[in-house]
Amino acid sequence: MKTIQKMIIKKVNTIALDTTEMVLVHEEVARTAIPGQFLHISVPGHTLRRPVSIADVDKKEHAITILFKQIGSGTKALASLPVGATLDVLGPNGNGFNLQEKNGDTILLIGGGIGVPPLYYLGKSLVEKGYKIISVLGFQTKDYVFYEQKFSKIGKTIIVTDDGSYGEKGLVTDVLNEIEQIDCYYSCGPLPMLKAVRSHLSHKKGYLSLEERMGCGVGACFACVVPTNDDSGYKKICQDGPVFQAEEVQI
Amino acid sequence: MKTIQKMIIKKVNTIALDTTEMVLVHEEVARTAIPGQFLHISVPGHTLRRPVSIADVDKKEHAITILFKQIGSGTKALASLPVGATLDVLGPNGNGFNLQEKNGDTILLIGGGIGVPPLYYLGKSLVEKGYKIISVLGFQTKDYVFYEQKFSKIGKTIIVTDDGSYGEKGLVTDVLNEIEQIDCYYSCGPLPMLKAVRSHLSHKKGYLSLEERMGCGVGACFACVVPTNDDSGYKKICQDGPVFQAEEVQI
Amino acid sequence: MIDLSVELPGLSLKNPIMPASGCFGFGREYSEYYDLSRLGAIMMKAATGSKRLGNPTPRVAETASGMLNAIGLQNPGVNEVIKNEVPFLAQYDTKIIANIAGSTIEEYEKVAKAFNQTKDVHALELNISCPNVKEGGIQFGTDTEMAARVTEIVKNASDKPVYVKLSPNVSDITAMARSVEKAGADGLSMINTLTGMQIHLPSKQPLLANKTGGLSGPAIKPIAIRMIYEVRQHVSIPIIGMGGISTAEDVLEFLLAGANAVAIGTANFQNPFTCIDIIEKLPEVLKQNGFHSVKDAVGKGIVDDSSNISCP
Amino acid sequence: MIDLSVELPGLSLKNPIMPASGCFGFGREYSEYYDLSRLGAIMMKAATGSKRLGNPTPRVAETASGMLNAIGLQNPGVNEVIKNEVPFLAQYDTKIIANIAGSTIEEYEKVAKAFNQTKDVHALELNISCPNVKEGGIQFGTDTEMAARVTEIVKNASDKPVYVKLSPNVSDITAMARSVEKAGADGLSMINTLTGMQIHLPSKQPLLANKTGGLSGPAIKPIAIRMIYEVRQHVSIPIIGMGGISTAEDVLEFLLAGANAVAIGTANFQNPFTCIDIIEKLPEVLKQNGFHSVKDAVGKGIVDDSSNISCP
Ligand SMILES: Cc1cc2nc3c(=O)[nH]c(=O)nc-3n(C[C@H](O)[C@H](O)[C@H](O)COP(=O)(O)OP(=O)(O)OC[C@H]3O[C@@H](n4cnc5c(N)ncnc54)[C@H](O)[C@@H]3O)c2cc1C
Ligand SMILES: Cc1cc2nc3c(=O)[nH]c(=O)nc-3n(C[C@H](O)[C@H](O)[C@H](O)COP(=O)(O)OP(=O)(O)OC[C@H]3O[C@@H](n4cnc5c(N)ncnc54)[C@H](O)[C@@H]3O)c2cc1C
Ligand SMILES: Cc1cc2nc3c(=O)[nH]c(=O)nc-3n(C[C@H](O)[C@H](O)[C@H](O)COP(=O)(O)O)c2cc1C
Ligand SMILES: Cc1cc2nc3c(=O)[nH]c(=O)nc-3n(C[C@H](O)[C@H](O)[C@H](O)COP(=O)(O)O)c2cc1C
Ligand code: FES
Ligand code: FES
Repeated sequence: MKTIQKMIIKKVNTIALDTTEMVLVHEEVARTAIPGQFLHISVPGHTLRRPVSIADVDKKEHAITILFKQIGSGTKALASLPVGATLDVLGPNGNGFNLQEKNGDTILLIGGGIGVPPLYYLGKSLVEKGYKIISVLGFQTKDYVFYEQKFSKIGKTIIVTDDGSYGEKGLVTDVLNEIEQIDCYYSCGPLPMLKAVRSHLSHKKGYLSLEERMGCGVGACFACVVPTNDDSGYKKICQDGPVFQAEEVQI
Repeated sequence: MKTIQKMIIKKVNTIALDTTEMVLVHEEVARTAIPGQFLHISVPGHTLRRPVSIADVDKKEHAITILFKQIGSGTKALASLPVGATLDVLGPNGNGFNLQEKNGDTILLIGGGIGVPPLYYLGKSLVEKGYKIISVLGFQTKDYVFYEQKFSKIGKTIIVTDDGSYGEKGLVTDVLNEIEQIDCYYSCGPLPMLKAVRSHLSHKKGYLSLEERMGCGVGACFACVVPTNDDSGYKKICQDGPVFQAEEVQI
Repeated sequence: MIDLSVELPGLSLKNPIMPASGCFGFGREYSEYYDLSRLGAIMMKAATGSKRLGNPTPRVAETASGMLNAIGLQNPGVNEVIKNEVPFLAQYDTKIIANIAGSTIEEYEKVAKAFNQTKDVHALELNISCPNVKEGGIQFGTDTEMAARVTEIVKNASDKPVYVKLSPNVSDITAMARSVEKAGADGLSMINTLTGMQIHLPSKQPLLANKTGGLSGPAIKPIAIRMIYEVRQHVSIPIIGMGGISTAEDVLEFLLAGANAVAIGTANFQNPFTCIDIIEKLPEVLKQNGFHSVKDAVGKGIVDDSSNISCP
Repeated sequence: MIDLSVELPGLSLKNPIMPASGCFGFGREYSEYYDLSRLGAIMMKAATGSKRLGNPTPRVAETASGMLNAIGLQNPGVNEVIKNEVPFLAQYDTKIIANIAGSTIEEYEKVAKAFNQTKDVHALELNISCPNVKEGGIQFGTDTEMAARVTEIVKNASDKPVYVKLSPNVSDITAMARSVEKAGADGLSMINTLTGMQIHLPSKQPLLANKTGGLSGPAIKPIAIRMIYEVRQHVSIPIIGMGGISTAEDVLEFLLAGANAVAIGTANFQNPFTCIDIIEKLPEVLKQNGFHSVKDAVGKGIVDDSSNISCP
């Protein structure tokens, strides 16, 4: 049976403008989490839990890293919790990236802003499986850039910023042409970016990780749906996703 | 102009069952507070502030002591705040006990449960003014008794408990006959006790400190009224009280 | 021993706690958290005549001590619900209440008839907080006559006890309650959500794609308590109370106001074990307050005197 | 420079922020916290024909993100208010809005006439959330005809602009708004409190002596926003919005939904400086969201398309 996970905050760091890196400790979550899954986190004083992706896992230390941007009252409250506090968490939730399927040799990760975190744990896991990784990470400005070095360690990494204040100037899709042959892509970021990425790479197999406002976070309330391209109507992001095959969903 | 007081928590102790003693530091409040006044304290996550009496003041240390019973979610949350945290407080509010008027030599303090705290600061102040103090303090059971020693230092002190588990058994009114000649009494506690005290001591001058559920705590909302015995209708406990002459109010 | 059992028309409940419709899907997800047999009953998500996709997203928004939802009745249609969902729930030793919805009287009738074919459904909950498309979109639940009509039709279409779920968005909740009682309702279920809206500052538009949504959660509890308290004094059929419950103390408050059993919605999202936690704590809370059974407490908060008329 | 000024009938406001009626007394207490001249206007506590003592205590209860109140119109009567309270407020450079209440049409008329004698009151706010004792205690504010009638009478009794304060406890808020607009209202003020109740477990009775009370505070904000959004599309008179406002962002949400100015009630109790804090922060919030003035933002959140009809 599933249960509520009590995860202890081990570290809280500000790693970029408005961006918090938090390390949580929990044996079972660390053991079972798959890249692409998320934690559904209770934040004191808030009715609804906050979904946040798993950005990294250290199975030995039972440590789970999450990265989140402080955009509203929930993420601000979360960022202000002290080391040692206990988080009340559902998860790991969602399907995660499919790592079983064989998808060629070279994989492109395309992340935008706070969509970058889940790609890190994914990239690390893919490298372990022998894939070659190329990463394209887009941020608004220099101040928002994070994890460049970490991604560089797992493969070639291109940073783009909207205003050119760091890396190349423009959108992630502006640099996709520079990328050598890839077999498959994984992408997470704002919806307009995902749309642009999918149409740019329409000839490639790809996976998208989606976001939507959630109620239950477990599949019971039908809040977080995305229309599908087949007859099934809607899929639930919290349960059937958040990762979907690029052509499966209408975005 | 009045303002919101930011008071720093210096100490938090459990001094009896469900009863918290908290010491707050604030220069201005310590300098101006009169016995019988209260602090209107904002508690995180609660719409309304909580009124709590001032139980003691150390003017040199700028320290204000409050004592409160954990009866609901507000007082529980308050009791769980850590030393060093800042409380958001309105006050000192209310009229306080009139210390100017001359009321003979011997004064009787009659406190019930969590009505005891304001009487301590009052008693100390009266002793400084040269009065002789006798205190009768009632509690439910032994576990709830507090401040016996402190009261003993300022005068003869009789403790009664409902079940006789400490001191004398019974109600505060049961021991009033044992008390030698007094000139005036001050009482604070549950309404039935105040009624009984008033009728017992109807021949004496007396003051009662009343409680009522409050909205604003400053006199603007008309929530905390008590009917008066003259034609004026209602008085506001937060502004005209909490201390009233015994015969002034209908209880 | 504190007796938690409750006898309602068609529903012999081991305890008065059930998840509210729409907040528990068809039970599959929460069955991974605990054994559904522990629940008094389960209120299934609304079923309509045929499959509905529901509203575009965003479908939910957070508010102070509450949330807004505008799911829009997404469901696979009554026949699929009977085929694929009811059998799953029927494995459990609990009662199944089917929530039925529609845009026309005929649709309600169709859904009620369909559920009448399955013995695994123990009662119907008639969701009348829906607009009647044939009558200019006025909600069935805000018009005493339309509410009575749909109640009658559903009663005629089905042998199952019918609990009419009242909308709180009305001037006179007791008039609605009396009207559906007269029309044959076996019980009431109240309250559904209050219509609300949130405007999203970054986009300067209503946050929900549907613009308005239903407000639920602790924020609405005082309104639910007031309405149940009022209705209890004007009807004699049982009431399943809901609206902002998250603790066993809340449950007792609903019982005292006149509810015979209660449902829990939004609180499941914060804590999937809410129903179970409440079932575990309720005996102690009843006992502390001097009750030996759930039945003992029902309506005991009602002060019998002339109805108050005052301006707040 | 962000322009906070607002022009409403009879009310030329330096900013759109005013304390709501009943939450600010007659201004004396909060005048000890700040200079009342900084406020756009002040809505006085309700005045009735003669002195009222109000309800017994307890008169307030705390709820999740809100509170209930049942003060019961305690006030010294309109003549005392004019004699003792209006002159105090008239010292300040702000507008005075007199909230008027009554149990009969005649009482409203009397109060309106009395206030008409003082030039220091700039507008009337007509509180129709009161029971009409001559008509079986039905609230004026839940019946379109009674609301129209009292509006007309008050309009005839006074030269001052009349803002009718709508009760949210109705099935159709737009019908109420249209009805009082037609009857001559110069503006609307909305929303008043939602009727609620809390049951006190230790006593097993309604906590408020009056049993029911009015729910206010952040809990009701989504309902206020929805009602203003709906009404804005059906009337052309200005709206003073209220219900759960505690921040400058909340104010912008109300403006976008269609309010022309706003009032702040419950939030004053938590923070006596709420109105001032909002006045200070509003320019920045407007600017961040691309507006140069309060007027710019009014109604900008309204999405112009067919009204939605869906079941949540
Ligand atoms: C599967 C998934 C994974 C996510 N992973 C991350 C991550 O790794 N790092 C990160 O910074 N953010 C992530 N997000 C987005 C994150 O959930 C929101 O930024 C966060 O909920 C905002 O909460 P708030 O209280 O600060 O904002 P507010 O705007 O005050 O929140 C109000 C409500 O809207 C919801 N909400 C607001 N924005 C979003 C959003 N983009 N997606 C879903 N719900 C939203 C909140 O959960 C809350 O219910 C993820 C979202 C999803 C669905
Ligand atoms: C002038 C004054 C002085 C007080 N001094 C003290 C003191 O020194 N020590 C102490 O322990 N208590 C004191 N009280 C009582 C104290 O305010 C309440 O115990 C406290 O507000 C309960 O809050 P809660 O959230 O724990 O309880 P809950 O019952 O959860 O509170 C719910 C609401 O009811 C109000 N409330 C509940 N009980 C009371 C009460 N007895 N009086 C007023 N409001 C109440 C709360 O403030 C809150 O708004 C005083 C009350 C007043 C009016
Ligand atoms: C996400 C969500 C979906 C809902 N769907 C339905 C529904 O399909 N049918 C129905 O009658 N009520 C529905 N409701 C209303 C609940 O059953 C319940 O009446 C309401 O939420 C009040 O209870 P609560 O405050 O405990 O959530 C829904 C509520 C929520 C929050
Ligand atoms: C304690 C209290 C007293 C009130 N008294 C009045 C009143 O006398 N007349 C009136 O029209 N509204 C009265 N109201 C309603 C408020 O003016 C306001 O409409 C309502 O509280 C919603 O705003 P809020 O959520 O900001 O408090 C009162 C509200 C409270 C909380
Ligand atoms: S959030 Fe409830 S189904 Fe996804
Ligand atoms: S609490 Fe508002 S007048 Fe006393």
